[in-house]
Amino acid sequence: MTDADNSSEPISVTDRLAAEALVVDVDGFEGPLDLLLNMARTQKVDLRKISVLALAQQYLAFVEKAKALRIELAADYLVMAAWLAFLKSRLLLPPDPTEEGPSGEDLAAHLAFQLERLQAMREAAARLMARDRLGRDFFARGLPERMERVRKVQYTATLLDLMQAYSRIRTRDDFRPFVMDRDSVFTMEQALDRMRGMIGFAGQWTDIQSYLPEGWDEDPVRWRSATAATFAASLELVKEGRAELRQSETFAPIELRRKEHPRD
Amino acid sequence: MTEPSADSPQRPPRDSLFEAPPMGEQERMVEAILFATAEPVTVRELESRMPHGCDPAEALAHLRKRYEGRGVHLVRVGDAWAMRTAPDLGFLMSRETVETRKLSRAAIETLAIIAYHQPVTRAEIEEIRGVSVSRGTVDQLIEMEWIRFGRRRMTPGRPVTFVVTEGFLDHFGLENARDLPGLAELRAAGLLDNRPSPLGTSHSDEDDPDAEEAGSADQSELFED
Amino acid sequence: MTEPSADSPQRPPRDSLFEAPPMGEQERMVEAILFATAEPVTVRELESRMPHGCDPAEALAHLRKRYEGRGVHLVRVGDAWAMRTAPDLGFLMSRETVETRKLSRAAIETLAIIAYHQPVTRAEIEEIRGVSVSRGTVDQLIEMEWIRFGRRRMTPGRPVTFVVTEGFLDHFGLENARDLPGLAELRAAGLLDNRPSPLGTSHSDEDDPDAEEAGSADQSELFED
Repeated sequence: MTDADNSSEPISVTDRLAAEALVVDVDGFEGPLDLLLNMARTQKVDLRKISVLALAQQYLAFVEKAKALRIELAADYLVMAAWLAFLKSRLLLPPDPTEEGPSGEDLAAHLAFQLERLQAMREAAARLMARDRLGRDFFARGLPERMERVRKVQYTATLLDLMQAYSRIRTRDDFRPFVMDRDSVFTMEQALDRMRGMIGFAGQWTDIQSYLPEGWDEDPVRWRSATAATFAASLELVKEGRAELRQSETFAPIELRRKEHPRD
Repeated sequence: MTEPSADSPQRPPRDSLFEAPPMGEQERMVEAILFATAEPVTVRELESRMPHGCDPAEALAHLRKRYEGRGVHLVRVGDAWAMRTAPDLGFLMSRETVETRKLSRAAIETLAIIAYHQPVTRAEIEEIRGVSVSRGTVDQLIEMEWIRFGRRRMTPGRPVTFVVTEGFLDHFGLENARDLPGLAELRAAGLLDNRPSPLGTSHSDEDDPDAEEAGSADQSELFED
Repeated sequence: MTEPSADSPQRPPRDSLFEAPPMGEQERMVEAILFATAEPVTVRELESRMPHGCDPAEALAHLRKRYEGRGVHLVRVGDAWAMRTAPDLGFLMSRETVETRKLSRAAIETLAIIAYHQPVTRAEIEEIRGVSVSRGTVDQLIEMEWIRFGRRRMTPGRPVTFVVTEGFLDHFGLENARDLPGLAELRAAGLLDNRPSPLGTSHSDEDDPDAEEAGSADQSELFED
């Protein structure tokens, strides 16, 4: 049952040819919207002035014909057909005030918009592809010069590193950690004594961690005590005007160096 | 490369270490770097390669003027700059022409939709074309380095978006995505709007700030660029 | 694309079919071809690629002049021509990334021994450290210019000695190697234990006036230079 203008004729050679054309056509289309756009063009009017009703009928006739000729249409073509049938009924029947949802005009306008937008994107794509293009119309440097990457490793060491290394060698055989009455406590006085002796050699910014006594950096309890004492001693030295402290940001290493011109 | 001679005599000797080279020299440096490279170079990279205190942006402006009307041009590609031959001389370059892979119609349309609607989700591309986008099409465009993933859309499902790349701009001779042909007209005609289908959404609330249907675009993000 | 405005007026309007393009145009063509071609181009090849009647040799001469003093030069390679970065800008074509690393324990110990005992032979260093010194460690310190070869020791085999350099003193902020903290100071700083060292070598005679371990440096020579 087709109610379209190009309604059915008796099965004939022309029908078979039409059927074949249909197959070819469906193959050539990129989905139902593309097919609709192509049909819309046959109306030979501005897409904005298109008759959506006529278009819906044309599409439905196409689908009917395909069914009659037992051509399997992909599901999205059938979904579109159902949608257009619904649209058609909305457009043809007088609006029912009790019914919810968009009006037939809204739906038609949206379809027209979709077609116009697809058409616009087609044209935009064509314009894009017709531009002057790199490697076809304009060209990049044919003989680029290789950018050389030189990686340079710079090794550093501080005077304190040097002193500690030397002391380590000199005490290697009989080295053992300091033995204190309180095993894991490093007092601020001890730290201060130690640092007073060393500060004279700290011309460069040096992490205060480097001032921890040997053997105090492995056990966390001892490390904590030594760190606290060393930090407190550092503050004391700053107070005495013998050293400067700095820290680039929160939790960054705290660095110490001797003050070049101590007060007094 | 003439230096203002006025400041030479009274310039303290040690300062020259930290003073930028004269603009003429900076222009030469930018010229050398851009000639040596086939890919566009950003201002930031120029700055990092040139001596301290240089102003590559100004040098680029001078250089661009110098190459106006010549056989080779200075072109802008997004945030970067490159030397390219003048398009009217393309006929001389038959030997250099690179055969680009022939793109399918689907790929070309998908590319155009991404360029004009970016950032755009796959669902939106499918809505515009009325057909599903095959994985291969997107993969091909990504492989050609013409599109890439953009930010995720802040809508349910947080779908990824696609945007075009600097390579795309370079290939099509565009300074930036705003220079796409006909963009302003399309926008004025409302053809870049993402109008949700009146059927597909149950929303009748015009001023619902956050559309809740999966796949519907939030308008604010759609047109940023 | 703007054409060089200078040539436009005198360019013949349409009989260009048989007449060679103006020299300004030919120069642009040569410029574009040299820019885009992957290898140097001969005059003969230029001729074959340019429109009939062109004089690439003359265009080349103009172009070469135009690029004089620029960041890019026209250079002759055999009987072909190419564009190259001006030699004085070669430094822009390499990027140096500096990575700072802490000296290895072996290196710092070796360095410390050389600093405290210079001039010192490799055998002596090994004796003091108690482990052999790898060639790489010594090479690294030499390459950093913190140590150098000193005089040969006047002992059998005439072994070379190592001493620290000016660069070393600079880096560690020392006037000379004698300013290194002595054993007493190291001890006071808590770096050295109070027990006598098992090694006889010492840096200053105030502590261990007679260090006579085999292979130890003779004191008189210790801080020469």
